[in-house]
Parts: sequence; C-alpha cells; structure tokens
Amino acid sequence: MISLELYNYWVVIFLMMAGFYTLIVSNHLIKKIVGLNIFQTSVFMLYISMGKVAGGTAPIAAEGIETYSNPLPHVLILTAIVVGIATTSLALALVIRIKESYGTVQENEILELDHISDTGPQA
Amino acid sequence: MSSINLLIDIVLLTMLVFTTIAIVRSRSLFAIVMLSGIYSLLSANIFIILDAVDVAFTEAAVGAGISTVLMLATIGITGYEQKKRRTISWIAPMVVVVITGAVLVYGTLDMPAFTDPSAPIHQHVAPRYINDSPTEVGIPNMVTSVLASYRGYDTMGEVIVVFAAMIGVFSLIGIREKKSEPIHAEPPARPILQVMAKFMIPFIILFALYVQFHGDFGPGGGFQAGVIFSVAIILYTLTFSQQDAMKLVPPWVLKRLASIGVLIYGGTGVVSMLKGGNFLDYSVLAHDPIHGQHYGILIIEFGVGLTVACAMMLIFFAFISRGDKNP
Amino acid sequence: MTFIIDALSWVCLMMGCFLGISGAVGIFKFDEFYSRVHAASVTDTLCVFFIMAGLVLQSGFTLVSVKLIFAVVLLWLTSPVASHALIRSAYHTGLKPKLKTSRKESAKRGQS
Amino acid sequence: MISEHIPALQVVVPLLAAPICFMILNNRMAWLFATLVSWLSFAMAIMLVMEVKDGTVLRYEFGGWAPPWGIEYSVDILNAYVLLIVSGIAAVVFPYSWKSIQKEIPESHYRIYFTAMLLCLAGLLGMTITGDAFNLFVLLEISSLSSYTLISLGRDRRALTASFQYLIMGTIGATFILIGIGLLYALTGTLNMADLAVRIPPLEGSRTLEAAFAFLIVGFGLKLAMFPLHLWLPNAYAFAPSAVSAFIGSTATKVAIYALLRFLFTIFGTKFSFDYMQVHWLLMPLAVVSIMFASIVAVFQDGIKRLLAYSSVAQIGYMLLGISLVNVTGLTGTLLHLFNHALMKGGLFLTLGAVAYQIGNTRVKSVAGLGQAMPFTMGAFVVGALSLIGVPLTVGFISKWYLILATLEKGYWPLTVLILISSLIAVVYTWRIIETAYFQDRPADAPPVSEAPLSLLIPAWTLIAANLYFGINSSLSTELASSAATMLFGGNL
Repeated sequence: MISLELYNYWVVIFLMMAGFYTLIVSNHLIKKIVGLNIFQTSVFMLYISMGKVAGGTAPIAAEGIETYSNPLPHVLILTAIVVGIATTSLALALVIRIKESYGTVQENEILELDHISDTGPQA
Repeated sequence: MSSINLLIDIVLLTMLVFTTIAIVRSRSLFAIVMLSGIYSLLSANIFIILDAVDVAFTEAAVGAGISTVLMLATIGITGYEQKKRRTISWIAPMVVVVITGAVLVYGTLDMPAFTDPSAPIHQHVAPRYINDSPTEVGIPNMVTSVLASYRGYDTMGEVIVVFAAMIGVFSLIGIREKKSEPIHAEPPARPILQVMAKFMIPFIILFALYVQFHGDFGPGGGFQAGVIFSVAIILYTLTFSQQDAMKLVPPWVLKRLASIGVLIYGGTGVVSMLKGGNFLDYSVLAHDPIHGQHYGILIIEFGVGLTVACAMMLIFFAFISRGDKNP
Repeated sequence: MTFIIDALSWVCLMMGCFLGISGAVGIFKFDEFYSRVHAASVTDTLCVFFIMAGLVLQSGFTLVSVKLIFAVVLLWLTSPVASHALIRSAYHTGLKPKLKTSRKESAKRGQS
Repeated sequence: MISEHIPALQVVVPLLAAPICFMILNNRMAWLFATLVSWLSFAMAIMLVMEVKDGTVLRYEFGGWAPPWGIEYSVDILNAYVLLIVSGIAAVVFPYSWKSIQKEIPESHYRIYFTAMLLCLAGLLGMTITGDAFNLFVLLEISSLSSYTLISLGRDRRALTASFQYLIMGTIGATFILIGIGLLYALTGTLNMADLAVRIPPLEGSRTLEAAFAFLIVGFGLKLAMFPLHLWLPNAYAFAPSAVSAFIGSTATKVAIYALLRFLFTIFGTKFSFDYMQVHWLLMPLAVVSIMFASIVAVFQDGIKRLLAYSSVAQIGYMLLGISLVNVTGLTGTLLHLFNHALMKGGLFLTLGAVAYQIGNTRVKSVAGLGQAMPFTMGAFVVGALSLIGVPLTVGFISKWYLILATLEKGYWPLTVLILISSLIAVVYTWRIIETAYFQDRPADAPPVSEAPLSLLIPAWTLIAANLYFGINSSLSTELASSAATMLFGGNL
C-alpha cells in the first residue's frame, strides 16, 4: 500500500521538517525567521497539493473545460500567505529592536544578557 | 497529471530540496535570505503546476518580493554574518523534528493518492464553488468568488491581519522623520537606475491597476495589486531617496488610507446589513443579486488593495528609516 | 505551414535553452564575481528573447502573444539594469575586480 | 432587526473600531472610544448569554451563504460563556488602561496601544464565537499579532525578547493548527465545525484523522501554554505593560482552552478523543507535572508578575486536569476555573498595575511596607491571593471544590491530595508577598508612597469584588458551566 502515489506529500513534508529544524536549532534570530518561512511555505504546498485534480486546470471558468482543481485550498492559502508576511514583518521589526537594545541577534548572547539583568536590578 | 507536468513537478521539488539543504547548512545570512527568496519563487512555480495561479502570484510577490526586501533591510542593520556559536546540541531538535515528520507521514498514509479526483476533499463543498459560482456570483475566477464572497469574512480577517502587522511594526520601529539635512549632502549619482525607475514605475502602477480590476476574470485581486503598487514605491525609494518617496506618499496619509481600506471592507458589510441582508451579503446591494455581488466584490477588493498597498509601504518605510540611522 | 512554424519555434526554444545553460555554466566556471555576473547577464537577454519568441510562435496571433511580447520588452529593460545595479553595489561595497594580466601582456608592457 | 445580527456584531464592532480608533487624533478620545466599544461588546455578550441560556443555538451566516459553503458563527452556551469572560475582562481593563499606561508607555504609542487592544479583543472574541475551523485560524492570528505588539510595548528590553519568543512559539502553534485543519479538510472536504462533527465519527481508525488530532492538540497546547510548551508565558506576562498582562493573562489562554475543548468534544467527539485516542492519559500527567512544577517555581521568583505567571501555568494545569478526568463534574470544574481564574488573575494583575504605577516596579522586595502605605491596593491583593489559594467564600474555592469532587467521583484520591498540596504551595508563594507588604517596614531611604489613584483602584476592586460575589453567590457561573459541560458530553440540558 506504500506507493509513489504520495511522493508529493512526502517531499513537502521533508521540506516542512527542514524548515522546522532550522527554526528550532538556529541561534541567529533571522535564520529562525527564514526557517519559519520555509516551514509555512511548505505547509502551503501541502494544502495546494491536496487541491490538485488530475487533468484539472486552474479554477477560472472557461469554455470547453470540464475539470477544475479545487479552488478552496487556494483561497485558504492566499489568506495564510498574507498571515505569513504579516508575522514575518512583525518578527523582523522585533529583531531590529532587539539588535538596538541588546547589540546582538544571537540567541545565546541574548540569553546571557538576560540572565545578567535577571540577577541584577529589575525595572 | 500529465507526464510533462509530473516531470516539471519532480524537477522543481528536487530544486526545492537542494535549496532547503543549502539554507540549513549555510552560515552567510545574505546567502540564506537570497536562498529563501529563491525558495519562494520555486514554490510559486510548484503552485502554478498544481493549478493555483492566484496563490503562485501572491507567493511570488510576497515571499520572493516583499519579504526578501524586508529581510535584506533587516540584515543591513543586524549584520551579515553569523557568529560561531558554542556547540549546541542538535539531537533534541532533531528528535522533535523527526517525530513530527513521522506523524505527518503516518497521517498521509491513509490519504487518497495525489491528484485523485475522487478524494473526499473534492466531493463535499468544492463542487458547488466549481459548478455554481459562475452563475451564483457571476464571475469566472472561482478563487476570487470564494475569496470575496463565500468566504469573504476570512478575507476581511486577512486585511485586519495586515493592518495588525502594520500597527505592530509601527509601534516597534516607527518611521523616523529626518528633520535635519541628510548627512550625505549629495548621494552618489545613479543615473541609469533613476532613468530606468522613472520609466518602469508607470508600467508597474498600470499593471497593479490591471491586476486589481481584472481579478474577477484572471488571476489577481486586491492583495496582489496592493503588493505590486507598493513595489512601485519601493523601487522609487531605493533609486531616489526615502525623503523623496515620503514627500510623494506621506506616512500620515498612508496611515489614514490603510485604516480607510479596512473600513471600506467592513463598511460594505455594514451597508449590506442595513439593507436587510447578513453581514457581507452583497446580493442586497443592488436590485439584481448578481449585480450586487459584482459591486460588492469590486468595492471590497478595492478596500483590500488600498490597505495592503499602504500597509506594505509603511512597513517598508519603517524598516528603511531604521537602516539609515546606523549604517 | 504549421510544420514550419513549429520547427522555427523549436529552434528558437533550443537556442534559448542553450544560452540559458551556457550562462549557468559560466556562473559556475568563472572564479570571480564580476565575470560571473557578466556571464549570466549577457546570455540572459538573448535567452529570454529566444524562449519568448518560440512561445509566441506557438501561441500564434492571440492576446497571449501580446502579453509575451510585453514581458520580453520589460525583461530587456530590467535585466541589464538589474545586473548593473548588482555590480554597482558590489563595487561600492569595496569588492575589487581581479585584474589579472597574462605574462605576455605584462612583458609587452615592460618593453614599451 | 438588530438583535439577529448580534452574533456578527459581537466581533465586527471591535474589529472595525480598531481602524477608527487608529484614526482618532486625540489620545483621550481614542481611549474613551475604545472603552465604549469594550462596554458595548460586554453588553452584547450578556445579551447572547441570555438568549442561549436555555440551550438554543444561534447561527449566523456570513454573506448569506449557507454553511458549509459560507462561514458561520454559531453561539451555544459554551462559547457565550467564554464570550462573557473575555468581554467582561475587557470592559474592566479598558477603562483601567488610561491611567496605567501613562507611566509605562510613551505618549506617542497610546493610540497604537488602544488599537492593538481592540484587535486583540476582536480576535479573541472571534476565535470563541466562530463555527468555522479556518476562520478560527485567521482570528487566532489577529489576536496573536496584536498581543505580540502589546507585549513588546513593555518598558524593559526583555519585553522584546519575550515577545519574540512568544511570536516564534505562537506561530509554530498556529502552523500546527493549520496543518491539523488541513488534514481534517482533506479527510472530510469541509471546514465547518458542525459539519466536521457529523463527518468525523465514521472515519474513526483513519491515520490521517489521528495525525490531525495530534497536530491540533500540540498546536493548541502551545497556545494555551500546556506544560512543556509553556516557556513563552512567564516572560511574556512578566514584561508586558500591567494592563496588557491583566488582559492577556486572563483571556488569551482561556480562549485557547476553549478552542481545545471545542475540538476535543464537539468536533472529534468524546468517543474519538477519549475512548479511541485516550487523550486524557496524555493530559493528566502533563497537568499534574505542570501544577507541581509551576507552583514550586513560583515560590522562588523575585518579580511578582513572573510569580503570578508561573502560577498561571499551574492554574492551566488545573483546567487540563478537569478535562482529563472525563466526567461532567471535572469539566464543570474546568469551565468554572476558566471564569474564576480570569477574575482572580485579572484582579491581581490590575492591583499590581496600581503598585507599579506608584512605586515603578513590582519586585517582591519593593512592596515592603506597602500594606500601610497603600491599604486599598494591598487589601485587593490579599483578597485576590486568597482566591488564588482557594479559600472558602472566594471563587477559587468553588472551582477547586468541583475539581476535588470530580477526582473523588473517579476515585483518583492521589489527585485530590495533589490539589490540596498545590493549594498549600500557593499559600507559600502568596504569603511571601503579603508578609513583605504587611510585616516589613519600608526602607528608610525609599521615597514616600501614597494610595493609587481611584481610576486604577475602581477597576481592580471591581474584579476583586467579583471574586467575592461569585464566591458567595456562585449560582450564575455554576449554572452556566455545568450546563455547558453537560452539553459537551452530549447530554440534554
């Protein structure tokens, strides 16, 4: 029952997990965001893969076409892409502020600085 | 799926895999950001192969365009290189990722085969969109009719998300207005770029308008148009200067317009409510439901375009104005 | 007639592909930034032209062709400018081109 | 005519008020406007509760498209109850904000603050009321993005890292939820919750369904700060501005728990979630660990806000414990604790806001001697702390009582002991603060302090008084919670 019929999903899952891995393991905040983007984009591909119909065309009504791919995943993913860019821009803005107030964007250094201020006086 | 499409699909997926591996392994942030732009472009191609033209359009404009620009602006501030770090254990993350991936693969085992037309996903809700939307809503692009009418409320949420991101960016790094004279009195001249930009910008804006108002018939719509429009201004900012661009489209105007765009969308819903329909029920906007749908979709797409264009420009200005401070 | 058009379009497509691939090879072969950009940008322009021409021949006298021609014109304008911008910013950030001169030339220069 | 639109207006009014608020130039006007909107949505929530109290379900079709093609709002007793909590807290926090943010946020950011608060409110209300799985994701992102913004407004630079960490973990959670919804959609072809509930039971045994279930649990687990996924919460609550801590701390995780309940009980159904997937054997140990671990960590905190944040993680453990008991009494306990915890944490964070307004920080050491200097503020804190411990006549007692009853009903007496022990730990960590405030003198070199202004005290005392009122006269909350719990288990009202 395991066949190549699902190859598209599996490749997409691999990409998704590579993005997820980058997101978790990276020490640099911007690389984390890139990982997040890859993770999300792969999820979008998962959705779009589910919407594809063999022999279908893009869901724009035209003369002489019988089969269309499913438009609903497209709509959902349009929304999700917008959510993705919104999150990315907010995250990048946060990174800029973090750089300005900590002087670094390496997670371990930020944690060290936080540790110092945890033990020092608190605002 | 025809064999040529299959072939293209497999080639693109392979390229995606290589790009991803390169991103995971690379240390140079600049390379990582550019590769992530490439990743977006490749995935946009995949979306085209899988018939999602609207999505491909958006992904190319957003993932490869705006988000790469914003990331470049950010690494311009934070620096291009990652420092060597002490060795952090990669085992725990790897275990988490492998388990997650395994659960997903396990989940796909019972899914219908890729592109199977008899899959349940194509049976229940989707047929009505495909069969009836051209007559019920009256426009050929089913994605637009689902987006703007059947699931119009989601799209309103999407506009609000963009608005919320704009608020967030604005709160974090607001736009720095430079009152004093710029330090570099005369920026190095870039005649070729400036002439070309002047030539291109009208075309870009024309294209944005086309995408905005042609979204009912072809791929496109308010969101894509908004992004393209903002790209025109971004190009102007990059080739001339931020002061010039902000004289052209002052931030305080953009702020108002972004809010107004949301209100146009919501206002359409409120008007349809006052006219006796439900929220966002465009059928009551005109005597004929089909005409009502047409007007409704046109108006809300305009609202979407307005908010997205203004929000993107504002976000871009905010990022750029931070960059100049610490070069 | 259709055969001739088909054949022509295939020739165009093949030429385009050849140029595209040679540009890619150039990027890998050359060892220095400016030569690499040169390889990519020079082949790119004609590659785009040939591929688009092949596609225009395929699609015939339709709206699609008009759009394709628009795309070619815009790409012709933008892609050299993009290469220019790339090189310009590389130069301004301080990347100096490697100006290696061969022994013969330097010998000549020494004589004169 | 307007009454039939109330389910839509409940969310649309704050949603559209946000851009209007952003356009108002005068800060004070923006505040008055936002406060008015929050009261309006509280009024609408009360009206909704009145309408669905007898078990009717209100449905609202957006765009006039019948579900499952269009998006639907459906209000039953459970989400009306959660709407009441969220909008009630908002109706208290909004008026409080004006004074509180004056010392914590630069004046240029007031409008942004109120706009983001309105967006957050609208997003949370929308997540609660919606009957469409994907719409839930969109509204979740609205509330999340605005709460990242709100948290980053904190004065300390650690607010930025806290916000970033929350953003990363929250987005992972949202993406997991997106995957789960996608798998469900692939299986059933629908996104409507009621429709999903009909179509899922026959699919029992499908691996895709199991994977979707796992992703949704983890996704919501991240959002509601379930034990090993709680890492974002302490810093986020500790460094956010006081009013934001009060609002987000008492609503955001509650709404995530509501969403989890909705998926577990309504969409997947009790049969699949508990008989087939046995999810309570996952939730129970996590709940136990989080109650013990977070309570103990709370004892050793220096900052009161962070102490309360860890206590929140423990309280979330109680709620999960109630779910994992899989009986009506336990679930009633969970739902009551949603309500009661919102009241007590809201009240406590608001009193802390008053402390921060007067003395500038909220470390345990700094409150020394405040029992005499700020009697009303610290009095409110004491009542809130008693409620947190679960002393009779406060709301904390009611929900713990139900949880204990439920554990006894099941015969799990070690859990009963656990609840009692953790209450004792709560005594320890709240006593530290009370002792410092009442039995230590204010250091001689510290500047004199006076009582907090009334505009801070009145909202804080409103919530604290609600703690007492619903602790003595608990009929309203108990009635709603128990009928919602009965409904979730599929019983008749």
